[in-house]
Amino acid sequence: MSDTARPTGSGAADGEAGTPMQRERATTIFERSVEGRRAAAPVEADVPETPLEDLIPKRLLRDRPAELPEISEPEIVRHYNRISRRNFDLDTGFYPLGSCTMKHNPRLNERVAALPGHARLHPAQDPRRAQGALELMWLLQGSLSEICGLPHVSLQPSAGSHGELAGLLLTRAYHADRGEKRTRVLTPDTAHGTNPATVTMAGYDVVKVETNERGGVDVDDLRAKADDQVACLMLTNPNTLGLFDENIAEIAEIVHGVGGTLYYDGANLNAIIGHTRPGDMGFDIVHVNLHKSFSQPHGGGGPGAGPIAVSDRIEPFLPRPQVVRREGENGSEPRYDLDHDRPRSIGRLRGFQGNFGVFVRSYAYILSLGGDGLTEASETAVLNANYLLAKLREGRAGSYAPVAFDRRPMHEFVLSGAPARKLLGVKTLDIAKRLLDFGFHPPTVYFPLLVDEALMVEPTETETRETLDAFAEAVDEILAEAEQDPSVAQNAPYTTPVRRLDEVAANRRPLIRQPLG
Amino acid sequence: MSDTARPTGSGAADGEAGTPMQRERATTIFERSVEGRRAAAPVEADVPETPLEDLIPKRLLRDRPAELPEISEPEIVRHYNRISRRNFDLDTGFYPLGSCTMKHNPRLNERVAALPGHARLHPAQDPRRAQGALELMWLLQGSLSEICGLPHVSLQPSAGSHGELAGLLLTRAYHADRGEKRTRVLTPDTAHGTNPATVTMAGYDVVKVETNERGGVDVDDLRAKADDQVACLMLTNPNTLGLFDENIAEIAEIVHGVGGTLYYDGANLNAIIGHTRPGDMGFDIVHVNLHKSFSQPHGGGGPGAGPIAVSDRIEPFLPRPQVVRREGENGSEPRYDLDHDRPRSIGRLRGFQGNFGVFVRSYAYILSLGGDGLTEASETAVLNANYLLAKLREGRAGSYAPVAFDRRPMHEFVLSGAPARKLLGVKTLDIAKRLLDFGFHPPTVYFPLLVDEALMVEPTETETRETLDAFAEAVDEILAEAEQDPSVAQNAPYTTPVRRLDEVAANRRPLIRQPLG
Amino acid sequence: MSRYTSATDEDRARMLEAIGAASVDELFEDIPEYLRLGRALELPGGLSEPEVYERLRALAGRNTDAESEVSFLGAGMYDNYVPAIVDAITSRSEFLTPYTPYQPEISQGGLQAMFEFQTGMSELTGLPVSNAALYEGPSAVASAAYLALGATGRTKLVASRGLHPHSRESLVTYGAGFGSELAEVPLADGVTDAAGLAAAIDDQTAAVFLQQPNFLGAVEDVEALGAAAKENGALVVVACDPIALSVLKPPGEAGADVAVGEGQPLGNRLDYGGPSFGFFCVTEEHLRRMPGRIAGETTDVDGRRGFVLTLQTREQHIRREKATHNICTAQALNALAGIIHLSWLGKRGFVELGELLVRRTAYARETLAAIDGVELLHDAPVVREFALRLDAPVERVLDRCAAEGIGAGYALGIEYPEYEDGLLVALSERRDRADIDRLADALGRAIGVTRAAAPEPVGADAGGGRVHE
Amino acid sequence: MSRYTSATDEDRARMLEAIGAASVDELFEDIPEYLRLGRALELPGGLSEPEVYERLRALAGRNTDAESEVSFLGAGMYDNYVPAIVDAITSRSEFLTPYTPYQPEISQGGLQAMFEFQTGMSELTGLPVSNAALYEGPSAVASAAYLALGATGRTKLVASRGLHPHSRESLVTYGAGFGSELAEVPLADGVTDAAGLAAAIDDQTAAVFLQQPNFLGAVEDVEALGAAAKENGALVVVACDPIALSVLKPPGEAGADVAVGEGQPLGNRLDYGGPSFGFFCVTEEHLRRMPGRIAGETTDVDGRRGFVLTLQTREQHIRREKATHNICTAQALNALAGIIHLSWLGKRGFVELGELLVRRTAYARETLAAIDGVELLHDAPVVREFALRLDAPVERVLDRCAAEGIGAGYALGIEYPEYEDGLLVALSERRDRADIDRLADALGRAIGVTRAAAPEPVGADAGGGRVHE
Ligand SMILES: Cc1ncc(COP(=O)(O)O)c(C=O)c1O
Ligand SMILES: Cc1ncc(COP(=O)(O)O)c(C=O)c1O
Repeated sequence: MSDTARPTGSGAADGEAGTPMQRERATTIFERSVEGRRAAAPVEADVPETPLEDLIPKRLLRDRPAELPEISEPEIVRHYNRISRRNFDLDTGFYPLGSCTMKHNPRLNERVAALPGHARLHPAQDPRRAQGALELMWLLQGSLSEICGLPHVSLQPSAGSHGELAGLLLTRAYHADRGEKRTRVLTPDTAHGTNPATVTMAGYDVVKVETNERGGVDVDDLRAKADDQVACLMLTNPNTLGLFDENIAEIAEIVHGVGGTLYYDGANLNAIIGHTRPGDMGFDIVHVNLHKSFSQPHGGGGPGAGPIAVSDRIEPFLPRPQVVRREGENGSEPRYDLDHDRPRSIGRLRGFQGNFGVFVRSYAYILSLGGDGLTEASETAVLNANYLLAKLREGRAGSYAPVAFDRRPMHEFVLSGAPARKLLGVKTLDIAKRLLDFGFHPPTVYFPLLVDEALMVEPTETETRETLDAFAEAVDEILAEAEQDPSVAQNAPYTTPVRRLDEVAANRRPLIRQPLG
Repeated sequence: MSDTARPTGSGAADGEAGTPMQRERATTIFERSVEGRRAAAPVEADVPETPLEDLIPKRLLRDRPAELPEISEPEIVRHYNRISRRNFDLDTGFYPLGSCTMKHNPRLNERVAALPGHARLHPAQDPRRAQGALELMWLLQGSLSEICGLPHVSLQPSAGSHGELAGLLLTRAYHADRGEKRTRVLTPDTAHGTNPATVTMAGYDVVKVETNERGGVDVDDLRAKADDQVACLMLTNPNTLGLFDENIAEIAEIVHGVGGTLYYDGANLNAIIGHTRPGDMGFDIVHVNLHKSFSQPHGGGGPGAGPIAVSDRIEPFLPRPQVVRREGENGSEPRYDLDHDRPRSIGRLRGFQGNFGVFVRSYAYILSLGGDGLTEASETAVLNANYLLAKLREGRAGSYAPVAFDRRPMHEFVLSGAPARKLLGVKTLDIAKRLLDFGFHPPTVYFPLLVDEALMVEPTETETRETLDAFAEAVDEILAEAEQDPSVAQNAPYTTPVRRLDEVAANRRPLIRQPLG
Repeated sequence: MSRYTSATDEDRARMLEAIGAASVDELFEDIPEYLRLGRALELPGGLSEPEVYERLRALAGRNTDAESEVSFLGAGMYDNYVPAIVDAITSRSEFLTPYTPYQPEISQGGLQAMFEFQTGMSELTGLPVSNAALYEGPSAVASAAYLALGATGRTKLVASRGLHPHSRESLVTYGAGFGSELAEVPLADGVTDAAGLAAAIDDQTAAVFLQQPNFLGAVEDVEALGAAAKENGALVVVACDPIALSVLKPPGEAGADVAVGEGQPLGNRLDYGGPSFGFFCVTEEHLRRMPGRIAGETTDVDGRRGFVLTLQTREQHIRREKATHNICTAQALNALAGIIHLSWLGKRGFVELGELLVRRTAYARETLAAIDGVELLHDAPVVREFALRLDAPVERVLDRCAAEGIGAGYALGIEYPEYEDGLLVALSERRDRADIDRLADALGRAIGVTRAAAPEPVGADAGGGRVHE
Repeated sequence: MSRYTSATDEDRARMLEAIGAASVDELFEDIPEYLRLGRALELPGGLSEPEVYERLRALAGRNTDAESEVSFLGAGMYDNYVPAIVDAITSRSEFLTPYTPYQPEISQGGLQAMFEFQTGMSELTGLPVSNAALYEGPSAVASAAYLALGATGRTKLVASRGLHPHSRESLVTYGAGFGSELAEVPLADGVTDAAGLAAAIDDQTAAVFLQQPNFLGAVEDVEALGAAAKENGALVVVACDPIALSVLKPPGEAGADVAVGEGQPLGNRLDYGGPSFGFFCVTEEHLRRMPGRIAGETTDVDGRRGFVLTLQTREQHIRREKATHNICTAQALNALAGIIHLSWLGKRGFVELGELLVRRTAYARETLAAIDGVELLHDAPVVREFALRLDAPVERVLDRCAAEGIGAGYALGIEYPEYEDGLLVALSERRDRADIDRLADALGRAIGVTRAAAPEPVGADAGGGRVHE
């Protein structure tokens, strides 16, 4: 119900736009509030209605209620239904957001996570009455251990960056235990932003390692920077360029040689499952993003989970509590428990047992695929990426947005839009925005930083060949359009709920909550 | 991913359209099939893989598999997700479809219906192991009995029309039991199409009764047609004009006077709950559309349920089985059972116990509102209808689409677009189609038949005043537009997934399944 | 303010003012005073959401469902696995909340789904014409009778005793209105007695009703049985388990004029019997006599492909007393679940499912028949259900099994006095070999104990079974 | 073909051809041979959907959850009722499946929801600045420490012993990285010892951590306790139960600089501890030190209102080692659930909920304290949770109650050796008076029996409790 005139000619609303989304003027739920309306009915008062001030001193009570919306249930449903259509989502179209592994989210996982035995299990339930949950965690730990090639797993971290922090705190504890205090952590310049941010939070200084001409770690530079102040090297392999670092064994040797730990950022694990394992490469600590490789839905920015797998020498320091299995005596069933008695542990990173609901989904995913299925999924992810790259190369992207490092990628690849900017005046951002009009989510842009005008493409294994073809065609069409008239891309998108937004203004005068009353 | 050019100017896809729906060219799931693809993984074979021909003679087996789609799970999800956005729905906007009572569908009801104790209960379970289900049915029967003012209820019929059929078969059985055989059933000319269709299916002849100048039954005409061949009068009250027939007591007397039964089509029950009851008006048999007054979602055309409530004299003939409650002996709990031993019953109308899942939802709805809540809901439904009529009258609808019978309506009202057609050249259909561009579902059109260019509007109680205002404004705007240029409405809609469809061609050469292989 | 409404006191006042009424009561003044209820409705409720949830949960907890016992119940509805995507898709408000698609421009999703559903059912049955679903199985059987009576102008119906008892009873119930008579043909060795059937048919027979597989689980030779009907100009109507059509010859290829059935096993949960859907397929010849909605493909004014409800002149809202059926609200959402399930199984998966069921059923039949006190009721070929005879009181045996958490099957004696000792055992893909072995154990034990024990009265609360709370 | 993929053999062949590779294996050739796994992964699975469901259902059935017992467990997470519309909305793929909204033009739904969430949390806490949520409660507390350390340039942290043990432990764990030290202030009569707190603070104190209500359920006088911190230039951080903020003075009005907390009670199920969300609100002053995503309002090139992720220069993906925090993936969906729940409760309903809890808790406290062998651990005012002392071994008592289907509460001795005899009892609106009375009965009985019995060893499988299968 808008305030402007409606289109009246069929041309006026050409229906073939890719993103048929809700385009009303945004109205917040607070703006829909009308005094006196309500959704929830109060629960019946079955105890004496003592005045509150008789139970809690008045000065500790609120003077006025929080200004929450006053709105009926049907209107809440409509509100969120309508704004939901202002989101692009994975179940509607291709989402090749590099580094994010936007694979299919099986609804089976949602179903099993919602079983009351999982969903309504209180985290402080006596372990003897939560045997199923503990066994599930134990089984997931075992699966991740096998996949990572490292013997011990803690499920506690809530996401990748939380796992990274755990990793550096473990490293600190490990060194402290040996009477060492180290100050620096190495990260390659292709590293994801969470890596250096974590280093700082963990109280270390970041030292950047250069990238060589094959897109891998510059081993000489590494060797030069690796000294006894280096606590750890954080690495992604395949790295954020989608390239596998063949020198990993040598790299591990160098880092271990100076007494540092080797941390594996598992964001790209989806490339290698069943083919090679971080533990076998020499990594001491690995985090796994269950919301990437293991199909937990992203939820528009979480929840996820970032379990870590570690080697024997790191194990004593793992977060508390750990799920343990105690074999049954005389043939009785094994019992599962939470072990708090871990004197060298770094302690807790959060409350309770971690994002258990995510564990259920990921374990269901592992059970669904099995070892062979996971291995094949990685193969298909790599096949899809290579195919998409080949297809893009056949078209105009070959010249305007060539691949940054001319090697066979693994599950993702990074193009450089520098020629497009130079020759057509069209930036990577413009290409990304124009893709929105074609009904595609754009790739990750401007990351990794070392690639000029980077476009980072990760198709994942769950996409069809036809979808990859269509995406390659769209990119080609956009570049063809730009050859004719770069302003088309420069001003895109056109069909989305809103067009380019003024982020500068948003930063300058932040309006970050609804002004009320 | 379309095959035509995308809009490039912001005007080209003016975003303020009311129905931001998916506008791709339609592709069926069969057309998305690619040989060799699949979604479901086979269940593990844990028994000998005997050739099928050894178990079932080859001549009784299929020669070739059914040509079902070959498609992966992510693609199925995307397919249905995308086509879902080609539907307008109640959770997105106003749906004043007269006679259909498009009220809010509480998600609580879906939640309780999905509890395994309901959803996975086998209908042939021993009643001793289905006590909760039987009690729920018994409780719902009791509630409907109280609401209808009739002592006995059968939940078996699957929808309103099924209830109607039950009603006439009961009437037939009742008369047969008295040694009578009657041939005719009276229906007013305002009756819904299911009424006369049911009459024919039940083996009776339809006799139409005229409508008087107040929109009610023409009592004189009724008297003239009521004779000893009349088995039943089927009535809706308030009727499909939304008008309450004040002569109902007299009408009942006439029909009962000639030995006929009085059947209440409960489609409009939402107008009167808690204010008056069909049983008190003299009706013998009532059907209740649980998918109208009792919030079962319509599902795009079902499921629903059409329980019937009847008087004592009809009770012996009720469908089999009936849910009964047997009081416990010596203070023990009462037991519920299915009573098949009903010798005079008309028998079964369908398998098992009826649409139980619908019963759960409707009982949850009744428990949520309670008697007072239901009564208030009816009041608000009537208030909303009267308010919307007042608002429409204030605008151009007052002259171009006046109310058909100038009386205060109950929960719905019927406008006649005859002046609009005559003065503006715009038909009711055109107004309806143009409303689509404003983001509203149109009212019911061309029903009831006796109103020229009928527009039947039922807002229901769950809509806000602001929504009603916006709808009235939209109608006014459409008529204003038509004053300027009737072709705008005549060619509407413009913004919908498809525009006006060629129904004539569809009828002439029916293409009703996908041609395959 | 009532639940789910928005009208505040201020809204009410402003709305009444616009209406020109002094009170809401005034709006009800057409209802004569003496018809006013004049008191509050005596109903439970007015409860908050958590309270309603709790009440319903408590009721649900008093049922023994297929999640809380290992169930071998069938007899027309089956515990097939409903894939999670079915729930995910059918719970989208875009499918859950619209009405019947009367405005095709904004109902393309639902209409296309109907078209796809029709295609799927047509493939399963081997008949070219499908509607978009009726209520459920037995009433669809009765609707087939209505079509046959109209098509032939005759009045007699003949049904095999292998037709589901609910379907046979529905034929009688509806028949009172249709003015039809029903003759029943007995079973011999588990299948319809061919000679008896031929003898029952004459030139006044409008239709013959078979079930595939029949109520005892036996696969019928539809083609052979239908011959007599064909000769006499009667229609052959076959009620089928759609899952069995994954492997069995489609009725359309076996000479059926009409194939109908209970759609529940396709994507619909048990729900204590409903809602599900009834499918209804016919030959070209009967297209314009079809009951119910049919979606058809067409184009819009711009040439875009689209779908509409078609052949509406068959329907009540257009044709009124001349309609081919009175159905209006049907079971669209359940049919959508059906086509999603079929797409998910896919061409190969559907066959694999059928084959798995046939093989596990063969294993189960053999395993159970080997138990002391158990023998086969018939040895006709079966797909997913079969009948046994027990040398012990069936209800008592079932109670004992229930106490061990096993729903051992359906007591045939409930509907077939001639099989007082009969037990009907059904499988779905959710019952694996281990479950079958568990059933065999429990059944053997139950029969042993029951035979040994002196006849004990079965009290009203010998409910047994695990019930979750 | 693996699960959920589409590449058929033909697809593979065509794709490899386009790539110019002979085999898929060739695509992996950058992995040195000696690093190849060279064997199949040893994992369970490759199961069909019904089989996976069955396995997970069986595991779930071995837990005693709040659906299968009457639970009075709290201690940081609560069995509040999650309204059905929360599930309906958050399960829409449009909210469930997108990534963090990096492309605002097609992420307005998620961004607007964040903006609404921020508004709601700001209202609850009485602080003007909220982010779009962190992981959960205790890590949000640690994140507050990081902010305080940066804001003050100091290194000492002081925490009340009433702060959740998990929060205190997280402060220590993170503190190893932050280089901070933690001092703990004891409780006196159930609340933070004001004198002890004042004594623990000095001019090197970066922040003081309180919890509202504290771990023992007691309402703290934040304003009074915070005074000493203010004087010394330390920040006051308050971890709160958001439901309690319906009735309690908002921390922002009681002088808090930072309010954080576990968001689970707002619209999120228990899920054995997660996922939920952590909220994080501050005064204007600390806006640019905030961790996590923040949505802000702006306009597009056509002047349309829109939302973006704002102040991103705080974040890791822009600022890298200079970021205010390392968080990336957070808990957006859980925060959405939170704002839906708050909107559903609404302005009045939220207060009513708080009042109901306070009153029922008062009733429960009184009722339980009247039991022989039970006394109050403290008599400070409480909202929805309170602590008792039992004159019987707590674990033994809990086991007995569990056997009667009652989760009587949390044994305080697990985290507080000084309260070895302590029991923490929590309420949600799902526990009514009848449940409280049942608890009282069971508790009384359990204490009686346990006191009478000779000390019995508690075996490893004294699990008790009803478990659904
Ligand atoms: C390479 C890489 N490392 C680390 C992360 C951080 O993971 P999370 O978002 O789970 O904290 C990401 C996520 O985007 C990533 O892509
Ligand atoms: C007045 C009236 N009567 C009967 C019916 C038929 O009800 P159902 O669709 O439930 O069969 C309807 C439904 O549209 C109706 O509006």
